[in-house]
Amino acid sequence: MKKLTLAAIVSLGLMGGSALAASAWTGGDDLPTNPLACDGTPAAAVAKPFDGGMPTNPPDRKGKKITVVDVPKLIGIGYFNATSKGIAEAAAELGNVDAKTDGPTKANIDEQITFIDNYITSGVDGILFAANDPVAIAPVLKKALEKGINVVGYDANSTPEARQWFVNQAEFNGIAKALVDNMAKEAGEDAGVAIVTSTFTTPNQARWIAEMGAYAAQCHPKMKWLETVEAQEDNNLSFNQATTLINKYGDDLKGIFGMTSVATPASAEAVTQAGKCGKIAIVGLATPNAMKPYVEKDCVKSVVLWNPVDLGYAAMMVLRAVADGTLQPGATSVKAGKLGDLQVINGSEILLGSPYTFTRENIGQFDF
Amino acid sequence: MSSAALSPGRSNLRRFLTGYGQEIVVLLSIAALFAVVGAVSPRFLSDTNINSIFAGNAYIAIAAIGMSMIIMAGHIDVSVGALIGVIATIAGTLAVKGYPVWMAWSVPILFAIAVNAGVGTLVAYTRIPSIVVTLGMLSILKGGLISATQGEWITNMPAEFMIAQMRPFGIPSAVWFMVALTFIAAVFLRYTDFGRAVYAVGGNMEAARAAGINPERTVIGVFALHGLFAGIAGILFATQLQVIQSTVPPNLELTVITASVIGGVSILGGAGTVIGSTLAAILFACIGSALIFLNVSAYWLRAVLGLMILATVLADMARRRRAR
Amino acid sequence: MTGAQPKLLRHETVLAALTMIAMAVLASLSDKFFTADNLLNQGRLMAEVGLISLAMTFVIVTGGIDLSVGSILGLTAILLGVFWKNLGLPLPAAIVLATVCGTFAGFVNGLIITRFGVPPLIATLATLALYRGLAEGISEARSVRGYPEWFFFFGQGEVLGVPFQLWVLGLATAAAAVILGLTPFGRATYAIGANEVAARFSGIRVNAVKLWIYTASGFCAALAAVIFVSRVTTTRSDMGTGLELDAITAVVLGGTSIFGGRGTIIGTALGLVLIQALKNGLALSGVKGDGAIVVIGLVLIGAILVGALFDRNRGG
Amino acid sequence: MQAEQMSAAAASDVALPIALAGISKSFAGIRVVNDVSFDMRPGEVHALMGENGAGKSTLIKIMAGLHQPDSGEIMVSGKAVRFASPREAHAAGIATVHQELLLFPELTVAENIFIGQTPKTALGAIDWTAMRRRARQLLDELDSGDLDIDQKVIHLSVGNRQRIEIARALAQDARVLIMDEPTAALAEHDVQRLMSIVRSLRKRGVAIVYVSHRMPEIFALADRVTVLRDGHLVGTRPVPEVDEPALVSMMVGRSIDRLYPAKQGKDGDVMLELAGVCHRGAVRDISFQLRRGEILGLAGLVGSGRTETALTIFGVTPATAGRILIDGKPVTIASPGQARDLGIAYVPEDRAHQGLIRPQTIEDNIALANLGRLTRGFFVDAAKVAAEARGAIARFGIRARGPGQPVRQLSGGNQQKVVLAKWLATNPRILIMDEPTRGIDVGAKAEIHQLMRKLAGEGMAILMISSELPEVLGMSDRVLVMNGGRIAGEFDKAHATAEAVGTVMTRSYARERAA
Repeated sequence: MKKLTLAAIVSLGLMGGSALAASAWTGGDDLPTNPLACDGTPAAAVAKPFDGGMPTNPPDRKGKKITVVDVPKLIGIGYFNATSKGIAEAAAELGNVDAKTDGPTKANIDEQITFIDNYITSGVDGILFAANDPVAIAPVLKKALEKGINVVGYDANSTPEARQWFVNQAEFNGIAKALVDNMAKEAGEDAGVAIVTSTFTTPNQARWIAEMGAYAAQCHPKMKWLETVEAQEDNNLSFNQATTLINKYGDDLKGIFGMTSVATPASAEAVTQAGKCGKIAIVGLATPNAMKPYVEKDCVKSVVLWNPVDLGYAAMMVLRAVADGTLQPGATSVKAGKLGDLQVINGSEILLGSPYTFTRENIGQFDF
Repeated sequence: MSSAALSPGRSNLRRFLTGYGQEIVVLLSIAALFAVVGAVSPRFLSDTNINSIFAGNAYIAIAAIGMSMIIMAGHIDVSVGALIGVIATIAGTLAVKGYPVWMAWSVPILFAIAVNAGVGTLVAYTRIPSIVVTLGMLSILKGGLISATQGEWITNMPAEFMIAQMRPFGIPSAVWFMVALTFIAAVFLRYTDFGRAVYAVGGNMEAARAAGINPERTVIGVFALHGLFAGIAGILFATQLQVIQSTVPPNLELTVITASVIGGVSILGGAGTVIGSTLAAILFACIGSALIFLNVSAYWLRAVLGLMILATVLADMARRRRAR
Repeated sequence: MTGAQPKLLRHETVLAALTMIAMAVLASLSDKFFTADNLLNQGRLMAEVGLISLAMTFVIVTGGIDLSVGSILGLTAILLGVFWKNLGLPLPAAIVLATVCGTFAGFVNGLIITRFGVPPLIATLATLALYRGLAEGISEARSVRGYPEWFFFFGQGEVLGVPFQLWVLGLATAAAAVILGLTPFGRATYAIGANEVAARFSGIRVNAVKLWIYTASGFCAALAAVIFVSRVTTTRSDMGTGLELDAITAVVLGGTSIFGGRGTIIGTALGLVLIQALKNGLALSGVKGDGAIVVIGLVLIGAILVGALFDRNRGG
Repeated sequence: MQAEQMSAAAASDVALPIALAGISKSFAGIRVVNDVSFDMRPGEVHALMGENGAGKSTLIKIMAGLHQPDSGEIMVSGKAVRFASPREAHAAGIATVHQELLLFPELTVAENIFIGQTPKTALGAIDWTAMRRRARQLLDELDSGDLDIDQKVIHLSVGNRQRIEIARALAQDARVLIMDEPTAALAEHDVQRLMSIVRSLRKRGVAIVYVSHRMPEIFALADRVTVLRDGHLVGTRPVPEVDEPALVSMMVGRSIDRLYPAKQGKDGDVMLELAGVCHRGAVRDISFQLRRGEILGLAGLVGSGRTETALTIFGVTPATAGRILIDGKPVTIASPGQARDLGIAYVPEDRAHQGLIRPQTIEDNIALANLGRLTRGFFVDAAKVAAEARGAIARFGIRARGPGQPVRQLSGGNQQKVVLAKWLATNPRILIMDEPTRGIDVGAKAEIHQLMRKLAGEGMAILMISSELPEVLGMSDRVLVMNGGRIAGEFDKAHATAEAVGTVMTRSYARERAA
């Protein structure tokens, strides 16, 4: 038993040690942040020259039927089902596009690269992607460009020169502002808040968390950041993590941010099952279908998200425009079917619009 | 062979300690964890937190019961995570499509039993190692699930379907299931011929055959039983939340296997108890929760968990060496 | 070995035939499949799993298993980045030092297994969590990017028109085949897997051999990490997740007995090629990723089943 | 040839617990048992003899229900039966004590006795209380009251395990008990104990099929003896009517005159010397000298420290104190590899587990201890390996298809020769042989004895450990007796009698058991 006791002491000591080393604020990346002004005045747009890449000797695809493959971060989650739906919708509307979605079953950079590589070989005309890692995906995308394939990103960007255009659902600082403002409104200016995210390595989430911290420091300085926990893209883990946070902080916890479309409904479920509806605010990114029960029960007041169906739709429209040659470097806007004209920002990005806030009143109108 | 082990007059306590060594180690670890974390953060000991630790991880403990039997019988199943994902999806789909709730519960369980009985048949009669068959099964179930659902989430399940959220006598039903199934499995393994045959086949297959046990049928039976437990785990998993993801829960099989092994089931077969595996599953759940309570930096969480597993394993090894 | 060889190679023959048939079918399904370009490119993609599978073959032949290789890959990748960027070491030094650390991680596995007598499955299950945890903790989830251009040669460069890592994999395969098949060390590896006690009683330094093998497993994972980082130009702590199962699948498909004592590098190489060909060929023929996973599962069970039936028909 | 036997059997058919008539069985086209008839009378000990491969094992497996005969008839109490499984044989009252002791190491003594036929409560659950009580009772009847019924079998000695198997047979109310080489792995004391158990079983009317190679036991115990050779029945005789040479010639088809060859030449210089060598509690303060050309016998009970001493010399469990000298020079031996390089070879007691890699071929096994020598550059020289194996097959008369045959397909004697060949190929100067002829038939046994004598004559120093007292006395030039981890006595050839050696071996038995 002596060794056992020793082992127990060592492990507990280690836990204690790490506890001391813990910092309250985790989860963000270390890139520079660019928080928006508190009152929402848009920052002066800095005109930037086109910094995307160009395919080498693409064949003339104008008006011709093209094959397009969509490789999202992973398949089998509600969010990318919705983007895939939008892509299919746009393809059907255009009539001259043959589009399909295929990708890894877990958000794994290596597998995603392999998928894209295979589709390059099979000879598609266009690739749509949502990158698991902006840098890791770059070489294979550059290879696609070299083979004359049109490459357009959405949702999660790569380095600019590795793709032609990127459809940006909403700027990081915009999302951050919407989330933090909603939280301050629902939970109070001095609320203690925690974050449930996927993993610390997921670029978009890490970026949002960094921007949220920066924005809150500037505009809601009294907000207390309690903790960030990882929960993969796993429903049950997210639920368990959120529950533990609720149990740990008790009444000190006034709000939970859900950073993924998995974490937000699971956190809402945790609050519901803990009987804390109305005492703990849930603000986060999520798809409306998963959130309807909680919004209708008034447990969740607002869900922030762009419309992912629109995002997929826009990405497909942009790709068609690029293939047809109607979208050229230097353009300031692009026509995107039913979405109308979309604005070009940051040189080679196309902005979908501001993030949308679903509430009890409007959530019934959406089905994705 | 220690002298005490041979003397017929040794005390019952000592026999108990040597017989259930690993279970006691795990139990003590849980107690130590509660004492230390409770001292640092009293909220850890609140009944709501303890309830959620148990309820949120009961399905892992239940799956580990079946896995323990498989390992005791000298086999292994690396596809159990995928199977649970498939069961959850079938159950959710049936419930949403309006089938009666008893069907939504029982059909997926029967499916799990059938699938695993098939795996068991293959393992028993072709002598292909179970790790190979279940590695293949893992691929088939995982790929098949995604092909069939395309990852469409299942929502809007009827309230009466959500068995895991019911709270008879104020305690979550998942906890009732965990306790009851562990008890039933323990009694079953101890007091039935089939239960003893599991140990016999895992300990010495040829001896089992000579003792009049049919090893093939036992292996198939164990796999089918494992299917039953995985099925129940899958139903609890499906009904815990309002959303079923329709995918394979990541790394679930590793968690389940680790729980069985840390709970004292010998990876070589023939020894172990389901009480140990349930305790180990609870220990993991407690560690997961305790690390958050202790403010262990989330970055280092997994490293600490790995270190603790390693410490448990080494302590067990030291204990066994002394017992020898 | 002469006497046993035909028997040992029987599974490999079945597998080779299967691979050939699969190649032919896939080539007929898609004209893009059987092109030099595609095949070379597939070689590039399978280099990391391939390197790990080679060492895994040794590990499994001794009757062990190493589940921590994916985590060692992740840890090595992170250390490479941290040594270079955060500690400011020159990149070549960082590469060497990170590789040494990865190798050391394998050595630690070996120590836990040989010194403390922990079953390999359990030991590496623990270090699977530990090494990945260290990678996450050390990196604090930050990626390291911006490596100099010359570094990308390992993962993206070509020598004589063939991807650099394919040369590495080819050389490593040849070396592994020679070591396992023709040297005293290889004999010792088989002997340990078939009967560890008898091997020890025959004067084989069992613990030393095992320690070498687990260390080599760490080294291969570290090497794969360098190639991986060079190929994807960034380091992340989640690199290599799940790689262990891919490697084990290839080795087992290659006919290595999970109980130890039997298996060849040729078999592993064939297993690797078959899996990669299926993944790639099916994708090119328009089968989606999830369909390919199902096919690989069926092929794994089927190939082992056929091999087992062959064995049964031969032996009484 | 056994006409009268057959008619006698037919006459009292009804009373016979089991009778086999004209049994044949083939495996993969090879006829292993050919038209064999065999019967048992209640309360008799019937010895079944024959060289390895004679068909004894197959015959008893047929009786035990593990194999089904291709032709022939099995009668139990006068009724023709066909056992589809061991369970049916059990039900018919036929139980087996297997040579390899088919027990479950992780289960308790009580459960091992009753597995497959556990007592049940009214509810159909296993009645552990009744089971433990009856286990206690059975073991007491077997004069084994010292066994703890709650002990896991993994902690028990071979002799104790065997008693559990016998208890298991009794628990089945067996009327026929088949004992397959029950004394092969037993030390002298346990053999005596077993024989008294067999006698008491006979008194209770149990018919015992007793398979053994050991002549003294046959003559001490058996009422009748049946001899098989190459799958055929050679004959069944009442024991008082036969003598040892007659049985041997029935078994091997020729007569073997000298079982223990005489010493050739003289002892040389001291080659191996141990001075105060210890290993934990198992080996205590061992000192002795071993000379060139000498066969030194190491006698003692199982657990007396004989094998442990050998393992210490061979570096498996390195010495914790004391000195080992070779040619007068002190050496450190920390691993079997080092021992081998110092010219020590060890033929271990457990052939299947420690001696051979059974799935591998003869040449692989022989090469394993000689890898350093059989290489060219970095590589194993396949030609040299094969040549080495062919040489060994010829030199030791190993009956095999060729160097590429897996050793698990060989008979026990031939397997032992492969182990010997492996170690002699290392050119040892000191050869330690632990139970060199355990489980080996008479013919092969004599060959191995001849070989040992020849090697000693060539100047090799041999340390022989054996549980068979006749072997120790017959082969050794000098006998050391171990007891409780120490050397308890030393006898030269002239003074080494069974009584003297036996007394020292068992002298402080009670104390050792308490330890």
